[in-house]
Amino acid sequence: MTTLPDAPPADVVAPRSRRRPGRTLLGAGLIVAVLLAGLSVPYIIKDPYTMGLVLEMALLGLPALGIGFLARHLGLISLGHSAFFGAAAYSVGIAVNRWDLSLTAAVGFAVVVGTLVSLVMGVLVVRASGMGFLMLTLALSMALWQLALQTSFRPWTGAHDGLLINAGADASFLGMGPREIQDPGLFWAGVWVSLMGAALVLWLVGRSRFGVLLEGIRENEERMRFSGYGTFLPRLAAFTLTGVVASLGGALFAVNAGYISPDILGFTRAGDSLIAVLIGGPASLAGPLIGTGLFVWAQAHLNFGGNLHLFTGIALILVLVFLPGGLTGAVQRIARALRKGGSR
Amino acid sequence: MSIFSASGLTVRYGALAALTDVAIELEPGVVHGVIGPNGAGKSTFIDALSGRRRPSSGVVRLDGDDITRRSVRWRRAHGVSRSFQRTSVFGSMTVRTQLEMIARRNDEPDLDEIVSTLGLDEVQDQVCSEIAYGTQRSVDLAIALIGRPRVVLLDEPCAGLVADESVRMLEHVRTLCTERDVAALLVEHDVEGVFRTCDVITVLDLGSVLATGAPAEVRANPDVVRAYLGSAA
Amino acid sequence: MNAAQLLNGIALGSLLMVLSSGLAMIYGLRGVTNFAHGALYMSGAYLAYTLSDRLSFWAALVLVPVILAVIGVVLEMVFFRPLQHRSHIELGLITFGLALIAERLVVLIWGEKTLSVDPPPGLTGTTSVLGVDYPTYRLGIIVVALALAAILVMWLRYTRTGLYVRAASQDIETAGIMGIDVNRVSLIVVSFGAALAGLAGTLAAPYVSLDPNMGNSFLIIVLIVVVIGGIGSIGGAMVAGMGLGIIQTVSTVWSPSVAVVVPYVALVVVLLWRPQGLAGKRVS
Amino acid sequence: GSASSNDSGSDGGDDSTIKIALIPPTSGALAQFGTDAVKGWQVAADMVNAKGGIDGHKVELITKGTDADPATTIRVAKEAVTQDGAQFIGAVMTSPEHAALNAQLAGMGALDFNALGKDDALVGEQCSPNAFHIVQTSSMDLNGLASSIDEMPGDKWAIMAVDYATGHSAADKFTEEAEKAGKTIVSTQFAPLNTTDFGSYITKIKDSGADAVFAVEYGADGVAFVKQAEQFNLSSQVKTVLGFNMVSEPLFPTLGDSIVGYYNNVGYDVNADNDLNQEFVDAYTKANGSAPYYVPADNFLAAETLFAGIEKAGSTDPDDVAAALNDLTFDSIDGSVTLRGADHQLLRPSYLGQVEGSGKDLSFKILSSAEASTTTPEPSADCKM
Amino acid sequence: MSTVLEFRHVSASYAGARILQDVSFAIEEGETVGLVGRNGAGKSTTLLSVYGVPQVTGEILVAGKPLRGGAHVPTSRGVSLVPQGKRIFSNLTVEENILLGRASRRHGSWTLDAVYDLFPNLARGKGRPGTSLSGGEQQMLAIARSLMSEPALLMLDEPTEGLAPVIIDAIVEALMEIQSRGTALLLVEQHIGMIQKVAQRYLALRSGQLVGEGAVSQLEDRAVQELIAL
Ligand SMILES: Nc1ncnc2c1ncn2[C@@H]1O[C@H](COP(=O)(O)OP(=O)(O)OP(=O)(O)O)[C@@H](O)[C@H]1O
Ligand SMILES: Nc1ncnc2c1ncn2[C@@H]1O[C@H](COP(=O)(O)OP(=O)(O)OP(=O)(O)O)[C@@H](O)[C@H]1O
Ligand SMILES: [Mg+2]
Ligand SMILES: [Mg+2]
Repeated sequence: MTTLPDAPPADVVAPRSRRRPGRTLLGAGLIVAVLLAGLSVPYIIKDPYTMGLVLEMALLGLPALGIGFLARHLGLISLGHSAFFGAAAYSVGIAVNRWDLSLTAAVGFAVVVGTLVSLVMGVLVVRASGMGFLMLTLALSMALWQLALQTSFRPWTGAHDGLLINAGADASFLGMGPREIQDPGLFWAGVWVSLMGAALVLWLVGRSRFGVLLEGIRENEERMRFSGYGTFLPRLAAFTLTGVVASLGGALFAVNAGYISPDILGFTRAGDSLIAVLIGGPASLAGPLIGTGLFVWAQAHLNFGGNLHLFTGIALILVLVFLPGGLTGAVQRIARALRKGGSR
Repeated sequence: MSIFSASGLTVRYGALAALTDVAIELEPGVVHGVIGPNGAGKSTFIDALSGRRRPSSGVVRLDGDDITRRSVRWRRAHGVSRSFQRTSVFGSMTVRTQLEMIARRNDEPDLDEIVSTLGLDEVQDQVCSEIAYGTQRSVDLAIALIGRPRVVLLDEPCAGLVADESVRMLEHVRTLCTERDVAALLVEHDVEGVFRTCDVITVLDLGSVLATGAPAEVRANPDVVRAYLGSAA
Repeated sequence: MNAAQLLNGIALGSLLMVLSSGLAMIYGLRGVTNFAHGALYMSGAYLAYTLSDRLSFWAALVLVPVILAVIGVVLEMVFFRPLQHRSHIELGLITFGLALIAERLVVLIWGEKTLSVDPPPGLTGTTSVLGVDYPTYRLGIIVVALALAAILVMWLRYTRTGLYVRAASQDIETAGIMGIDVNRVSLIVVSFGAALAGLAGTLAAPYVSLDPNMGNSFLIIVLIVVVIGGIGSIGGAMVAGMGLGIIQTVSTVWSPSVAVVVPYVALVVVLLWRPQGLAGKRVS
Repeated sequence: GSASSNDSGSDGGDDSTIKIALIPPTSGALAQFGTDAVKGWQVAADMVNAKGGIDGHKVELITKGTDADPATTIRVAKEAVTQDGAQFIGAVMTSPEHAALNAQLAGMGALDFNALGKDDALVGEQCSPNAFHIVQTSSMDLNGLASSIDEMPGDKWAIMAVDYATGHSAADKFTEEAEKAGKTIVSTQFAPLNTTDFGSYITKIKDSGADAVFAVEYGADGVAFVKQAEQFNLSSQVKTVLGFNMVSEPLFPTLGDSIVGYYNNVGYDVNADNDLNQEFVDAYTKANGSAPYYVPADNFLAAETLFAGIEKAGSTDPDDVAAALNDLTFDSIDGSVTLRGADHQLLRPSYLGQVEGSGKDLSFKILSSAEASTTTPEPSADCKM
Repeated sequence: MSTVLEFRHVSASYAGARILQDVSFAIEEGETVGLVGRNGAGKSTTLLSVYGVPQVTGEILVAGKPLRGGAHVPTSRGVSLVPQGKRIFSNLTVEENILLGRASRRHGSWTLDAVYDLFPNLARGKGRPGTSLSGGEQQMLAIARSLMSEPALLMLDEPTEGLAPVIIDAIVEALMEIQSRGTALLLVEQHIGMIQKVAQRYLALRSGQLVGEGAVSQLEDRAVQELIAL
């Protein structure tokens, strides 16, 4: 009863901070290995449809990484990251359509915008905790959604019609032409590298002294202040960092999709990404990615007869009821049990 | 002159005045006890001195400068530190991690000394929420002592400790205070302990000072006996 | 801006009040953000549609809350009680899953068509109040909601059970140690909260049109109301609900496209001004 | 469900079959229309297959589903084309979905037949050589109404429109036409999509002293508006309600007698007496137990268009079909229609109807019909094929 | 003379971590027992086991009958607890906090007035939020609350933690009086002196096991103190 009702308790998030440099290296190495392995995916998955799904997993994986990081290190559950994702996506469209920036420039611009959005939102929300934080992030992203729908912004956002990005026939991004950009197989490399890069950064930050600082704030904000630490800026920094990651995802998504619908900012999307993260389990770096992967896969394969939501709901309940802490949570528990068993 | 002093401190919670016109002066190396009945305003007093709660009037001085409106962080950075009546540690972290974290901020030259004096060596790598309550209180004290603060405000460090542990705790306070030349303010209900440890004692009652002086005279003061000590006199 | 517009605001506020007080109760006791509350409200409306079709609106007004109360019992027994030691966000998402399922079930039973319910014979047409002709039915909603609010407050303030509910919402473990049968209390609260959602649904049925999304659109607003009110504080939720209803309507009169962001802005402003929400209980 | 897709894998099976992917919304407020759209295609397919297909090619419908989120629709479309070998797409519902789809069609090498998305932009800057616009655009519908405004009772008009592209263009267009017809607009309001409480809007209309209302509200919003208008007893003051895409046959049972006398644009005239239509209405009624309305009808018309193209091209290859369809004129359930090559808009009449009857048997009485020549704007300059 | 509370081979654990090991003891009607042990020995856990707060194995009997059902059962059968750390309800007024004791639905001689003259501070603050009281005042409130439930056995977990000597005197008197009304007491205390004053018997816990038991007089005995490492 002393813990914040909505701050996930230790079994959901909160790594026990016994950090050894050895493990940091190991983890970093692991990520790099996965990075290299991942680059070969397009050569394994030939069929464009499946490849498209995999690409979507990676793109949505970026915001998921951010949500997971916040849950792990600040005990904050965010519904706001789809907003950064969306804001960045729209920025690409606006930059290209209105100011005919090159796609590459537009992506840069979009990441900046998305980051600024997360910074502003952060200033407003990081003081809150638990339910308050959840609702504030939700409210602010809903507000953004409503703004995107405003008819007066139609020339910019296309309101309900969404935004068609016409980069023109000579468009190019990282040396890819308009056709290649839409080909998931070719677009993959860039996305995958970004994803793994983000994962690596977040991992290192999490293990760094800054990570410890965040944990301290999560555990006992007041004592941190009485120990001479500022608690606002570190929180804000962490929040914005995850904002950058989410924005990157949104920008790349926009380039590849060529069209942005307002739903990208909607409640459903926010909910989806959070669901994905909790199914995967936020307690580990990989959890949110795995969760997102599964979620996207399910969305594609459970979607018949209009029963998508029915199945999603059932799946969600089953996972959460029987696997507290999500899939990776369950795995970790088993692992811990085994280790205990071994040590006895 | 004293390094840390307060005068005319008054704190109100709505209508109720928890503290009225209280003054105190802390000297380096001196342990200044503050005792008094429950609700006398001791924690409120510490809150006001440590910047947790703004006094409605009165001034707090460090080296003679008015710091009444300074932030909690500023005070800690300038050597004013406190502990809490309810144990306040970092539950999910190991003792080592959290002490090192605090030490980094307040550049503590000799963390090991604190650790060993408070007998925390063997629990260093245990997660704080899993160690016994008494030890947690020691960690709490350690956090307050890191970074060679010049002033420490301790709110009932011995609350809930077994007799001998609370004796040890007070001995730590005593030694650290003398060795490191800290000005300490000690709120404690363990009467014997207080009279044993402190050089000066202020008695609060109903939010104002009832008596101040050397332990012996305070103990002899009939008002104090009536209002606070009772059979413990 | 005239009396009719004010009444419009109060009518909307009344609905929000009934819905959010139920949500706040459940949150207070089980710490669950009940994302299924919108779905309960929607189910209530659809049940009201069928019942007022088969029997009468008045029958629906009585029966729907009862049915929803039973659903509440199931919620408590199957999810909230067995999972009470789980993280609250996980519980919250479970209710989210329930909402998804409920929506689909409603569609499978009643179809996707937009439906509508006619006000009961007694309450059709308009009545003249404050010098304007105003729909009698909406006046009805206002009366019912305000009466309900009064009863609820009385119950919490002055009855033994009310005291136990407040205690259990603060610290369920200690409440148990003090000799309060917390399972019983939370059963009462959850089923009552669900019943309130059902009542709101019934009241709303002739007011708005019924479609499977009616729950979602309302849910977010209601969640916001609860947070503004001060999470877990029923009184706060009521005040916030009525307040937001009125502000929302007034701003709609002024500029609909601004009005859509009013709830969100309101939330941010209130939480910046009072992080604990209006009622001042810790938001967390 | 997607049952009807053939199990012979993603190789497209027998090349000579014409594979059409249907991607209607299967959940949410639009699902009803989605179901009916599929019915339209189904009837068309059954009719041609009964006749042995189009010069030998059997028609196969691959019915998918979407939640009307463009992202989902795109994913499903790609799946249908790459996995199931569909060459043609139909029954996609909303304008945003079509906008998204148009951007990708060329890449997919498939043709889309839009019988539902009315947004003008789809034949404007969002047009695509692979997309065909079967349904009338909003401006065609509006022009259809315009001519009849002056015949409707009421001089002081209030406009109640959805805060949505079509809502605004409709409002502007109507204001223009109404003023031409010597009427005055006393109030113009836009309500956000998914507005549930129209109380404050209706109160404003009443305060404005309007005696006629032009309403552009869809689906649930429309129902809410009509019902609440009734509760506010708006009819005591308003002589005419002219709906735009607001009331349609599926809503009649829901809305009941409160809409008797309402005017509304009608996309398709069930009673149009030409043989093709008779044949369609009979077949449809036989298959589904109720007469068709514009959604199934327009989708049937989409099928007719596709089939006409295939016959003309003598091939099922999307590019040939697209080429063949340019400026093709053919007979349809909507009489003789032409597919304009410049922007791929199908040129067809628009109608104005009024709700008549009572209780269970409400229906549209067609008051007037406006020819495509009078209603259809010139091809937009923004449309580059 | 019958037993009010009996532990039979009780073990208790938190999240899998064993805290109590096979603890057995009985408390007779009307007697006062002191429970001693170092910090973390498991004293609080022992008391909380009665309410099933930790996971409990073994058998706990109240008034000779095994416990069944929720946490509220022991209290309604006359075993009530003054928990460590007070656990005051911040959203209830002081008076409402006291009235919670009535949840036990047992009837007897303790009334609001009775507890108010036992603890005058409470009378002064009765309208205020429970947690706005000072630490010590909250302690009094917790005791008052339990008294209102008319216990046959009152278990107090460090009732004098953070209390002024005068208050401690008051509480000792209060406990004496409660005793004299035939209420059994199970007292967890750090002040051995107080235990010797109030209790007849002591139970000693050491890292979750019952290591000693006997007349309070023995607590003087060095050997005993060694044994339980006080
Ligand atoms: N937040 C608050 N709101 C209202 N009154 C308060 C608040 N905090 C403390 N008080 C009152 O102020 C007075 C002093 O409280 P304080 O906690 O300083 O006493 P104390 O001397 O620390 O007592 P103890 O020794 O029991 O800790 C008490 O009467 C208490 O009821
Ligand atoms: N909620 C809990 N979860 C996990 N471990 C706990 C919990 N509560 C207590 N413990 C552990 O159980 C052991 C016994 O705790 P307990 O509080 O019973 O000791 P105690 O004898 O009451 O000590 P004290 O005199 O300090 O109150 C301690 O090691 C403590 O860390
Ligand atoms: Mg205190
Ligand atoms: Mg204890």
